[in-house]
Amino acid sequence: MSINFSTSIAGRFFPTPIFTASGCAGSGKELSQFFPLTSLGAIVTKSIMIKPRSGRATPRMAETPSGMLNSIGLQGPGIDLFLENDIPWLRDQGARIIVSIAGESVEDYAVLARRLRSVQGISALEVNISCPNVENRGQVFACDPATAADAISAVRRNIGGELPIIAKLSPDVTDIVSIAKSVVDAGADGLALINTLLGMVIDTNSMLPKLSQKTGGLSGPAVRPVAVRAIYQVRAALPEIPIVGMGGVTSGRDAFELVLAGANAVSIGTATFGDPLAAMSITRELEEIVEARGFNNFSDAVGYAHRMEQV
Amino acid sequence: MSINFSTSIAGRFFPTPIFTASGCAGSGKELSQFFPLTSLGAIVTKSIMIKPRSGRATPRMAETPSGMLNSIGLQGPGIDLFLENDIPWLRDQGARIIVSIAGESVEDYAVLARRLRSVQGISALEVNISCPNVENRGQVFACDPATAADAISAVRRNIGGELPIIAKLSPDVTDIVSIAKSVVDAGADGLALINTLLGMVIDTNSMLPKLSQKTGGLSGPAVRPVAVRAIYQVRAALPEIPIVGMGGVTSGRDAFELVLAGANAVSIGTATFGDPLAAMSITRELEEIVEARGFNNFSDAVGYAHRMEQV
Amino acid sequence: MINSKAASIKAELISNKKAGSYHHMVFSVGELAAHCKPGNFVAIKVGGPTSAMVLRRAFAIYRASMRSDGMGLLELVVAPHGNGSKWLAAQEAGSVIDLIAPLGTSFGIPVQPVNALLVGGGYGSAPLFALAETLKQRGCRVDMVLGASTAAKIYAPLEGKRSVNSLTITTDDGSAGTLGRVSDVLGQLIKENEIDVIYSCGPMAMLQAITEISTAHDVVHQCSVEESMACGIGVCMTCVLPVEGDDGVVRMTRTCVDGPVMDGNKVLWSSSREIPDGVWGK
Amino acid sequence: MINSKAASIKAELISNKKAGSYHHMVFSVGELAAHCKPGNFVAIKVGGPTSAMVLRRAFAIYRASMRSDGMGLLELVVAPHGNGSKWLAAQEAGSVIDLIAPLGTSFGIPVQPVNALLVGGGYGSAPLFALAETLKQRGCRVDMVLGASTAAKIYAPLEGKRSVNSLTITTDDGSAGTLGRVSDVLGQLIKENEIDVIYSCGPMAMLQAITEISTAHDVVHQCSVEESMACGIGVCMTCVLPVEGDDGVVRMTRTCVDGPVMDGNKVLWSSSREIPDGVWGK
Ligand SMILES: Cc1cc2nc3c(=O)[nH]c(=O)nc-3n(C[C@H](O)[C@H](O)[C@H](O)COP(=O)(O)OP(=O)(O)OC[C@H]3O[C@@H](n4cnc5c(N)ncnc54)[C@H](O)[C@@H]3O)c2cc1C
Ligand SMILES: Cc1cc2nc3c(=O)[nH]c(=O)nc-3n(C[C@H](O)[C@H](O)[C@H](O)COP(=O)(O)OP(=O)(O)OC[C@H]3O[C@@H](n4cnc5c(N)ncnc54)[C@H](O)[C@@H]3O)c2cc1C
Ligand SMILES: Cc1cc2nc3c(=O)[nH]c(=O)nc-3n(C[C@H](O)[C@H](O)[C@H](O)COP(=O)(O)O)c2cc1C
Ligand SMILES: Cc1cc2nc3c(=O)[nH]c(=O)nc-3n(C[C@H](O)[C@H](O)[C@H](O)COP(=O)(O)O)c2cc1C
Ligand code: FES
Ligand code: FES
Repeated sequence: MSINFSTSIAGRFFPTPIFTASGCAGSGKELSQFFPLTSLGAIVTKSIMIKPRSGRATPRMAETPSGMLNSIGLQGPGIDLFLENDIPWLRDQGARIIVSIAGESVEDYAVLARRLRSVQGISALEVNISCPNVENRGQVFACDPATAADAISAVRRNIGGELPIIAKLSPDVTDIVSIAKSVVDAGADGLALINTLLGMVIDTNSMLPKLSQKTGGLSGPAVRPVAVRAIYQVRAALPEIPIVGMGGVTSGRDAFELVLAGANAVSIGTATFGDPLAAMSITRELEEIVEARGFNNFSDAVGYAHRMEQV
Repeated sequence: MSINFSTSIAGRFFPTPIFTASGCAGSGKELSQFFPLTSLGAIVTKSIMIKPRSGRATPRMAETPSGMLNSIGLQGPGIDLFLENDIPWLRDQGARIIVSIAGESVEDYAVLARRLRSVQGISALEVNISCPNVENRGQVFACDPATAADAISAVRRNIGGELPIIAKLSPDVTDIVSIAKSVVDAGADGLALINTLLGMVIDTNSMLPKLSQKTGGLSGPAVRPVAVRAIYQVRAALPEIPIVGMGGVTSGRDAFELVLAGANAVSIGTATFGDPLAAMSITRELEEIVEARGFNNFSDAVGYAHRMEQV
Repeated sequence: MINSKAASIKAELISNKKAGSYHHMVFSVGELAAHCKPGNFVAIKVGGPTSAMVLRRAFAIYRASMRSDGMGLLELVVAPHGNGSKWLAAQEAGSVIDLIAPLGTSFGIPVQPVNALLVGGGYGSAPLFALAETLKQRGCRVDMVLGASTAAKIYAPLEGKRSVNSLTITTDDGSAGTLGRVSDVLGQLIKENEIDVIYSCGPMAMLQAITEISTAHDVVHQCSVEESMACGIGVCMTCVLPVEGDDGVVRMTRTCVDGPVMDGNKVLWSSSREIPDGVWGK
Repeated sequence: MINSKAASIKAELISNKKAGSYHHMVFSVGELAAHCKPGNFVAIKVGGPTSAMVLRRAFAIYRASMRSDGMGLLELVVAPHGNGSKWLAAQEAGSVIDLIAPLGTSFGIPVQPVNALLVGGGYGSAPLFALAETLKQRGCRVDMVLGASTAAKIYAPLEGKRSVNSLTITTDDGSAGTLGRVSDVLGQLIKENEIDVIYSCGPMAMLQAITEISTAHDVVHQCSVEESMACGIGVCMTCVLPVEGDDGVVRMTRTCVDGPVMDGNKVLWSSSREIPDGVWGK
């Protein structure tokens, strides 16, 4: 007999807890050549902004020990073309869709929420607040409890009652728990942890930063211990909030580690670059491990590493 | 003809820019079996506290992808035995000594500074402020500009005019530049960047955190991009301050990367665990690279990756 | 869109031989070989199971063929450069390698016979020999120019040389052929041989230089570009170049799915580290 | 202090043979072999040059010998467990391995002949055979108990068995010897053979159980402990156990330099994840 491997995030049902991570699966078209998108818990689309965006100049990436830096700069077609092309295609595939949005001002987030509130076939909104706020000296929204809450409230006020909001947090903060509490108070129904860490690589031949924009986001197995710590801390502080965990997951074992720390679902990012089928093998391995450890329901394993503290 | 490979930190001279990292070389005795300590630029001793300290329970470490977690908990003999045993021994070896100190209160730092101010044969004091402040709900000194400055001022007021103070900062902050400025204003003569990142590993067999105290400090090549970024940012903001860089250096190439970012000297931590002779091979390789890139003086390479911005 | 034939397989390494500065490596890939066209590339997992390298490496397909016994062969020319390529070049026959192929676009083959000039820099000559054969079969005249820093970095196997009408070699140090760069000899070759189309593969600076010449002489220029790629399958957006589309709009375009073979005259070459003005979404 | 003979060398792997669940591996280490004593361990770099594994792995020395032709051999018994040991066990003869040896303390050898009981769990039997030979040469009576979860995890080579007066085997599943744990049979063996000293090596829970029995029977107990080690040379402080010193003070003591062989009766065994009360500096 097989286990109940489904999960739910803010009342939405997903048949498996393995998602793609925003920016690491495009809008699903390319991956659909390797597996049917319906076998994912959900596809989280690349963060979309209001207008088309060229992103940053190349080089946009550098490999690092057990990880990589990227500085894509949110290249994308803008919300209009996205809604015209990507969403209908994904709906046709029967995929469960989580749309990630990003803005440069509080108003941007409000506008995006209004554009998305009545779109059919979306399971949730992931709000990427690791973006520079042009109205506040380019300071990243996710780096301050107040500006993070401003972005989330703007979405909350404009989204209507239907669509759950998942706030995606940055680990580059002194106290991630205070940011988590702040966005939950502002109306987030769930949290996504973690976005990339700010890093830099210098090319020792040219003796200049390798990325055109100097800094980039660090992802991959290298950051997994930071992700596990962030998820564990936030789960301990907010026992009831749904968490989508991510950061360096490449195997079922890794996904299970994030689940034990408190993740209700796990997104796969960088691992897909090493193996287009990563999400599928991770799904299979995770189900095996959860069952082998004696759980009948996936959800019983969520946060299980906290059990000693609950006594 | 060979290059001038020496460096200076706050007026102190070091024949080579490769140091050991605090906590990764003990007090030098064990490494001296593998090479003479005089071939190091300096040995930075394990952070010492006022009293003897047992540290944390085991397990105290977990390997992670391209890195490791540790939670030693500052085990050590206390300042009295340290001054009685370790310093005289190191002096006898002819080693250049940087003493790292750690405290749980501002007063602790003051006391340690007074104990060290008239000790002969020390080149500098490294002040580890990544310690929980018992007087402030256990918040880590290095996580707040004000408390970080409090610890450094306490040392400044008590150290006298002789010994340079190097403040060691934590990368686990929203804005490392503001902390750097704050401790420099408080009297730090130099900065050490970076201490470990807070991380966690969960044992997927026991389904509990692997370390007895749950979280630990992440070090090793995995964190190098974070170290390079932190050093680059601080060097850009404070062009004149001496920086001792560290974080994931395992080769001359890696050390050179930190130097280009702005480090005047580079400390070797985790790499020593993989290879007791790491500091020696890194010294050799770094000298070769600096020379191959056409520098006559090591110090000309410091911060060279910033040259485009200086135009 | 991603190459519709792309598949992820474990392929046995059949042979690995040193050739000058390079390694000529042959893999058994079964039916996949039938789908590989000149210009396509493969993405290879490097470093083994506990490697610190998380990304695949891209390699142009040197040759792909179905043997009469049904075995499909895929051949690469690998330059041991950094950690990933050194690892690959050190693998021994019998090793099983994780690869995705075929990826990306291929060189467009003219329907009518034309005069083609093939230009390769370093290991960039790899995809040109299979292309030369195809062009020859279509009745084209094929001239070739290969350049490199030094003689050992010219990859030009004997059987490859046979399939071209002329082969010109340039080296930066003059250790083989003409002293200089490929761009130094192009103008004359274009005129002498009445070239209709240039096919090129090599470092980006070389492709840019060729584009200037091809524009000046008003010849078609298909080039295989090489941007750093994290995924190779179109999902990460790291590998982009500003390229003018059919609608006249310049977009940051993925070279792994809309390349590596692109119309050189449509690429906005730039050595600055900034997005050129006029690019969509700047 | 660190073993004064410790040196870092590149050693050729001479042979690697499967033995039950384990791999018996032989390295050529030159003169170093002469300095290795029963109980010492080696620290091995795993995973190759681009590995994500940054720490060495510790292995007890199974046997070390100088051959008459001057070749020094070092033998290990490796259990393929996680990534590091699996990598090591997969290395083939001819590979060159980076190792540091000898490290740590060794078993104390009595000056007078005594009755010794050697107790090993799993691969913990590895260092006991060389010890048995040494004790025999000193005229001791040597009895041995080996325990494991199942028969394949008992490591007891034929030549090893010859050097003991009696060998008792226990397995958790009863697939070999007595069903049960080594601690179940110890009391009787101590009495029957009038044991003076117990030498043990194996999982920490086993060592704790043996300590309880050795204390009850008032026999000396030298055990080789196994704590997670990051450096193996005394600089990191990860490998500590609370151990009572000669001055009666219990300190968190490094098992890589003041161990792995320790006086079991002086270790404050504890299964809790807290520093026991009374430890210096708590
Ligand atoms: C479409 C395409 C075709 C290629 N064809 C060949 C070929 O036929 N033969 C061959 O030897 N190499 C080829 N390369 C280059 C190859 O993919 C590797 O980048 C190169 O071998 C260096 O990788 P490394 O692991 O040795 O170096 P590392 O320095 O370890 O590489 C680190 C990262 O930087 C990237 N990188 C480094 N150099 C380059 C480069 N010149 N171009 C793009 N990315 C780079 C790597 O892919 C890797 O992600 C091709 C690249 C592309 C994009
Ligand atoms: C003094 C000493 C002697 C040893 N002798 C032997 C021997 O003779 N034969 C043998 O097969 N193994 C021996 N071990 C265990 C060996 O060092 C490795 O820990 C074990 O092989 C697992 O490593 P891994 O890389 O396969 O597992 P991983 O899970 O990849 O290891 C990850 C990390 O955890 C540590 N770790 C994991 N399991 C253990 C363990 N049981 N004890 C201590 N650290 C652990 C590893 O050293 C490594 O740092 C000994 C350990 C010590 C400390
Ligand atoms: C190339 C790349 C692009 C990314 N783009 C986005 C993005 O658009 N929006 C977002 O919220 N996160 C983005 N991320 C972050 C990932 O979604 C994820 O949070 C992070 O990479 C950690 O997970 P991983 O280690 O599994 O990759 C991106 C990551 C990478 C590597
Ligand atoms: C086992 C261990 C113990 C450490 N102890 C200390 C310490 O006592 N004081 C301190 O300032 N830093 C300590 N550190 C941090 C290192 O000095 C260094 O800042 C960090 O490990 C990053 O460098 P690395 O990647 O080269 O190890 C310790 C690190 C490790 C791995
Ligand atoms: S390499 Fe990922 S999109 Fe091209
Ligand atoms: S393993 Fe580092 S001190 Fe023992």
